Amino acid sequence: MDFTQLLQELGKGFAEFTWGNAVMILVGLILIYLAIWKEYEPVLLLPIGFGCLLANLGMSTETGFMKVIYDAGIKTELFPLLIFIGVGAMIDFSPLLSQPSLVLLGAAGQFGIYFTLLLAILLGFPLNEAAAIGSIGAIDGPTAIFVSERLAPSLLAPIAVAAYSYMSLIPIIQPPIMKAMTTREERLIRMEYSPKPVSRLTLVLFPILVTVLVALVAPDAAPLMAALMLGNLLREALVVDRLSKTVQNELINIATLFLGLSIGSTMTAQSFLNTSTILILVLGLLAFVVDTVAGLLFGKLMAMVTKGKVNPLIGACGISAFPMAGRLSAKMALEEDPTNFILMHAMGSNTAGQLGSVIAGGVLLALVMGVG
Amino acid sequence: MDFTQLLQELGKGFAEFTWGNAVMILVGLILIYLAIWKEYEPVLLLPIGFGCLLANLGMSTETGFMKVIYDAGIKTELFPLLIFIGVGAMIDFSPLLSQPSLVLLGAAGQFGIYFTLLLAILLGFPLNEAAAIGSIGAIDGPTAIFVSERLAPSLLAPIAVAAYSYMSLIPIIQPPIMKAMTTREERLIRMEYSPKPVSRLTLVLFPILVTVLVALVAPDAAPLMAALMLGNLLREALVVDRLSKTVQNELINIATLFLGLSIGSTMTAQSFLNTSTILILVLGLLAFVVDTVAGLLFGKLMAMVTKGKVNPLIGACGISAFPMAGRLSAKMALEEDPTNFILMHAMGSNTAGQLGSVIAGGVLLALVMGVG
Amino acid sequence: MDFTQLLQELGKGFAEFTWGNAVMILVGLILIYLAIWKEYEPVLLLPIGFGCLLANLGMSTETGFMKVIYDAGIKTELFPLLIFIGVGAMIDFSPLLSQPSLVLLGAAGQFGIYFTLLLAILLGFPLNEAAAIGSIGAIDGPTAIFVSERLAPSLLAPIAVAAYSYMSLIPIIQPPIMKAMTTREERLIRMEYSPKPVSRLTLVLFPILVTVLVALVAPDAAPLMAALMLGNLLREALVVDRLSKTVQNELINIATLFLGLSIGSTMTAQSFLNTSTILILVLGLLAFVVDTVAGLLFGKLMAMVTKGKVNPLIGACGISAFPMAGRLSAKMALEEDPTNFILMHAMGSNTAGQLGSVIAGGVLLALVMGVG
Amino acid sequence: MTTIQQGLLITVIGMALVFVMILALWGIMALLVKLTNKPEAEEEQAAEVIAAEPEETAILDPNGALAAVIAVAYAMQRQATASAFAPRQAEASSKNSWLAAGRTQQLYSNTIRGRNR
Amino acid sequence: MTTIQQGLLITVIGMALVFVMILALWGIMALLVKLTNKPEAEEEQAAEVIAAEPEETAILDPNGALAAVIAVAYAMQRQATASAFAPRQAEASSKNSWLAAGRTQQLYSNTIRGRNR
Amino acid sequence: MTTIQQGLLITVIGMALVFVMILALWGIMALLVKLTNKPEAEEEQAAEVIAAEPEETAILDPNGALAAVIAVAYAMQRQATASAFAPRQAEASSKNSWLAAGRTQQLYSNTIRGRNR
Ligand code: NA
Ligand code: NA
Ligand code: NA
Repeated sequence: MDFTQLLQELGKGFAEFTWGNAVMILVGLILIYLAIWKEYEPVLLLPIGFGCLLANLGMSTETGFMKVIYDAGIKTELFPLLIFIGVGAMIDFSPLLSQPSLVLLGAAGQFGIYFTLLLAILLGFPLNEAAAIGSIGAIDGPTAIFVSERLAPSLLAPIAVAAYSYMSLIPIIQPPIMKAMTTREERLIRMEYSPKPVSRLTLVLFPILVTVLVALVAPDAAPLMAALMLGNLLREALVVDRLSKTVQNELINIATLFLGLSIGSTMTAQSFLNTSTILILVLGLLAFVVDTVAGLLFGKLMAMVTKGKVNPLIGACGISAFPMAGRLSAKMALEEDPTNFILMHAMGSNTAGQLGSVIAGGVLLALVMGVG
Repeated sequence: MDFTQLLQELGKGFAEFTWGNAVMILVGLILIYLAIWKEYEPVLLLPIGFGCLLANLGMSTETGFMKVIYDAGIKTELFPLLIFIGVGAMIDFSPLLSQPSLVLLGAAGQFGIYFTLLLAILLGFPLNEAAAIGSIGAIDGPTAIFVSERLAPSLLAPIAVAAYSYMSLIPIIQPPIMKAMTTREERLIRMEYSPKPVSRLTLVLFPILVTVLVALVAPDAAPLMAALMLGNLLREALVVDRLSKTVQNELINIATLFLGLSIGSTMTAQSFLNTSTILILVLGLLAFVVDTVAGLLFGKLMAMVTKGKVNPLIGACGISAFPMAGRLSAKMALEEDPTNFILMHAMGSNTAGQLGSVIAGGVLLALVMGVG
Repeated sequence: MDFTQLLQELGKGFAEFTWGNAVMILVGLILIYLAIWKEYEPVLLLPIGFGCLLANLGMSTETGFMKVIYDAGIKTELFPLLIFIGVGAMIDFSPLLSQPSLVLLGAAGQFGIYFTLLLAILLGFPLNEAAAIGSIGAIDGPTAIFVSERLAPSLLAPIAVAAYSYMSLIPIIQPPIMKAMTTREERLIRMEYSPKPVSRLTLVLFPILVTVLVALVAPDAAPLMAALMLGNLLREALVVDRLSKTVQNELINIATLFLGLSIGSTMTAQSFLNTSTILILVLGLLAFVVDTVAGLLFGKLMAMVTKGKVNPLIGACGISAFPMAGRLSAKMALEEDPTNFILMHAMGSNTAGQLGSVIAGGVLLALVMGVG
Repeated sequence: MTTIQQGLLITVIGMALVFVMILALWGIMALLVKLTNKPEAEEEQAAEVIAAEPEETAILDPNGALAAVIAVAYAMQRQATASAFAPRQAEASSKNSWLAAGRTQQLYSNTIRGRNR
Repeated sequence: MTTIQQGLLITVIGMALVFVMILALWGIMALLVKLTNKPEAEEEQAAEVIAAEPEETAILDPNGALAAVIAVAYAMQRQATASAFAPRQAEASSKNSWLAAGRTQQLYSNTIRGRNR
Repeated sequence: MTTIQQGLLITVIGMALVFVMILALWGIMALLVKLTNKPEAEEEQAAEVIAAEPEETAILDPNGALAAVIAVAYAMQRQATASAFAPRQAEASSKNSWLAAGRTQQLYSNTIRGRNR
């Protein structure tokens, strides 16, 4: 019996532990702190934070059970898709369908993607990595993860962390920009709410038509959009309540837990502790800011074109981040005038942003793959 | 940078789209319509219909995430088995156990399998395909899928579509046959309901003994029957309520959703748009009709043998299609005489049909594999 | 067409059936009986018993769908880990945290592991098998399965059966030992319950620190402890109720069902019917007894050191078997004196035993792998 | 042997085997019920007396009022326990109080009396 | 072509495509709503009359009492059906009865009137 | 080295390591509780006063009536929150009101007072 070998086996935990691991454990703890005490997207940041601990305690996705989970759900792209089925079943598109013109706001809120892409290229990132970083500007977790996993899997963790952290910081990031870029008069604009009635047929046909359109024009976004729209169809069908409830609860919960854990478990010291990560975190924040600015500018444009019938604040929620951004815009309007209810318009714009984000993510994927 | 390549990547969705795909999308829409507005087995036809859309929009089971799901659940035969665990936990065999002679009706309702098999051979199908088509006559989704997947996986989609569509059409298919083949006098026959008491021990031993019997005599049906009986044992044990509820809800819901999607995603234009499919749809309908006819004839035979103590209507629910067929027979008896309740006898016959279908499916599998 | 072949295919169920299979089916029936009528860990023994039937009816883990499930959940070690996530979310560590000294009792209750290991070596088992048998002394299902799967997968079934059977027999095994080894005076000892308040921060930091400690010192136990502590963190975070509920219900239920089935399905006659199995069952019982004795002795030692402030009965629940052993100790104290409530101390000791078991399992794994 | 001959052979053997197995099932079931119910015969009787009452009342009650009450109670209980099939059953049983009563009568007696839980 | 040129090209084509697709969506949605709502126009009217009442009352009621009641009822119903987002919504709507009233007014009219379920 | 010698070595090192780690855990726990509870000491006191009352009442009440009420309330709450272990606990706590009272007293004070949620 080799005594040295025995000691090695026992001491391997300590022997392989580096200063980098210690720093990363601190990072994991910060994520857990933000999740629990600041309630920043806790269902994702808590598993990511715990996964980060695991990764730096010898349980990364390179080996063992975390590799099994990573290979089953991230490499196959299943986890983001399963989450999207659940998200789709939670989204009500009727505010958007009853005010179709709001869909335009969902396009403007994607400028941050391309702005960030360009900036990342200028900072020296190769095209595929720059595009993956740009996907943070979609302000939609599953989309960013789906795109990054295909274009630059090594950057998956910082991108996911940036996307989810900033998404939960939206109530801090957006309001100052919204106040700075709009006048009090603009924020006081009341929007008439006379929605066109939306029939059940419309609500059923909508997810189907969107799936067909996106699959034809942006096939790389097709799986994401199909998953989202499958969930929505289960919701609007009204006859498959069992399935709708299961995808909104157990399926999304399990997928979310293991998605978070898997992503966290890629955050080893050697892959995370570098300047790229810091640049990504900075670029991600910029993406959020630029998205908001572009959305507001487009909102102001719509206000001008409609001669004051559109409150520019709803431009800010065309960025996706459903349903938080929508509520935020409505709240800001209420703060100026407690009788000014623009929630339904904001929700329309917000769901438009959700659609726009998936489309923009798919287009980005197609273009970068076409170029590369 | 190759601009042509870029355009190709962007246009690939349109470029690969064919007329066949358009037709299949229409087929998918029809399935979704039947699921939502006609409520034909919506939990299955809705996912199948949506899967059909996916298959013809570049997301078939040959590649990508649908291939992952297909390989995980259909190729391994897990999805039909998981569904059967849930179904087993939903079935109450006590009406059958308290009137054991009703089990005979579960044998007669399988004639359609062999009738269809013979007809399919006459129409030129090779033996394995003919047998897979015959399995529609089991009138039981998971059985038909399990058998087809082994004998002729390329015919899986049309067989599943036929099985589930006609199963939900039972309230339209069966009544005219039932009226035509029975006299008013026969339909008025009242059945004494003096069930033998069924002890808990019986309810527990029954699924175990059935598993053993089937595994010994028809080993190819063993996994199916074992799954069904495992579910039933979880139900009747009364001590594992947690497991029983989970298999009846989350497990079956998730398996059903992905089974439907996977099968739908095999329905590409090139594999579905051919005369085989049309023949299968026609043969499947015949299988249902022949099953019903055979069941009724056997019911009439039992009425004769027992000298009018058996209402032949309960022969029609020996076809499986649990629990719809059972309710239908009871309803028809009530229509003739609003005080004639034969529901418990019909349910006994119906659960017998469920058993008979799995047995017949397994025997068919064994025979065709033994021959081939 | 080869008629002999046809008969072979049909008769293969009977042809391959041996006397050994018949005996094993009886074993399966006994397990099912114990699960249903004696309610011995029914959620595990019922699936194991049914799996045992399957294994001896041609559906073992060597082929077919049970192989798929076994490879997916046992070979990858996922099932015990998923179960531990759920168990962790069910454990409340506050009784232990408010009385930290009780943690010592969690160490004493592991002597049975090593006692059994030595005895198994003396009986001729090689070191890896002896260690796997010793893991029964952890008195914790997932730990025993995790350790055995790595050290001696061929012994997995008897070890799991022994662990779960004896665990449910604790109310029969422990009381006589407890009575024999303690005096009435000792059992009457009242324990002051003045717990230090436990803050939310403590409850959150505890699972994290335990994970770090164990991963560094006993890395082989890290996955098990990490899973347990992840579950506990989900519970104590209070902000991810969705996840906490899902892991405590659907996730653990599905994992338990398939873990039980898989283990049962390894119980073929050729692998189970041998003297090893009988020895393992005997050794396992000894492990439980020695654990209890060691725990009680340590309890008496603590009573002596603290001059009668610790009731030695709570030593008996340092063996793990949460939460049954804890309740049992409290109940015995109440039987002597109906006003003597030591439940919270017993629960503290019991959760300490849970921690100790996982640690001891990991240390065992490391040592045997280091030696081998 | 041609394919159709193979098919005919499979049909004959297949249906024969199905009937043989179903007959075996019949035997097993009859035996099971016979063997397992002896010791419980007496408590059975008592339960039967109690359970019999609502049945007869339901049949005598021409307005179907009590029957409907039992039906609703049954439907609610059923809905709670077996949610999978509940929607359709509940719907069906609310259509016609008579129909529901008859169904309830059978199901109720089977659940309470026929089964020894 | 340099990487930054590629990036600029992608930006231009990308944003253009996004806008094109969003415009297409607009068209589809407008068409959908137009086409599918014709036959139901009349029953719509009837529903609108009924649904209109609570809305106006809510606006006229200066104490917000009725509004709060509706808000609570809505929140409870919402909680039951869409548990996923319920916690935050319920919390938000209980903060301020006026705010809740306005929100309820919009959501309510949309759910009950705007949608033909 | 023979297998039994290996076994003995493993036993010695193994049990030693288990005790070392458990001692480390003890240290961590004691430290944790000490460090994290300082700032909350005062609000603790207030909570303790309130929580103490039902405890004492329970002990003074010879009929165990109040105790039983609390026990039932606790059991119900427990059942709702932690359904996993509920069946057995609820069953156990309904057997004997005194036993339940004592258990409730401990669990209740631990849950409400001991923990700062
Ligand atoms: Na966006
Ligand atoms: Na059938
Ligand atoms: Na232990």
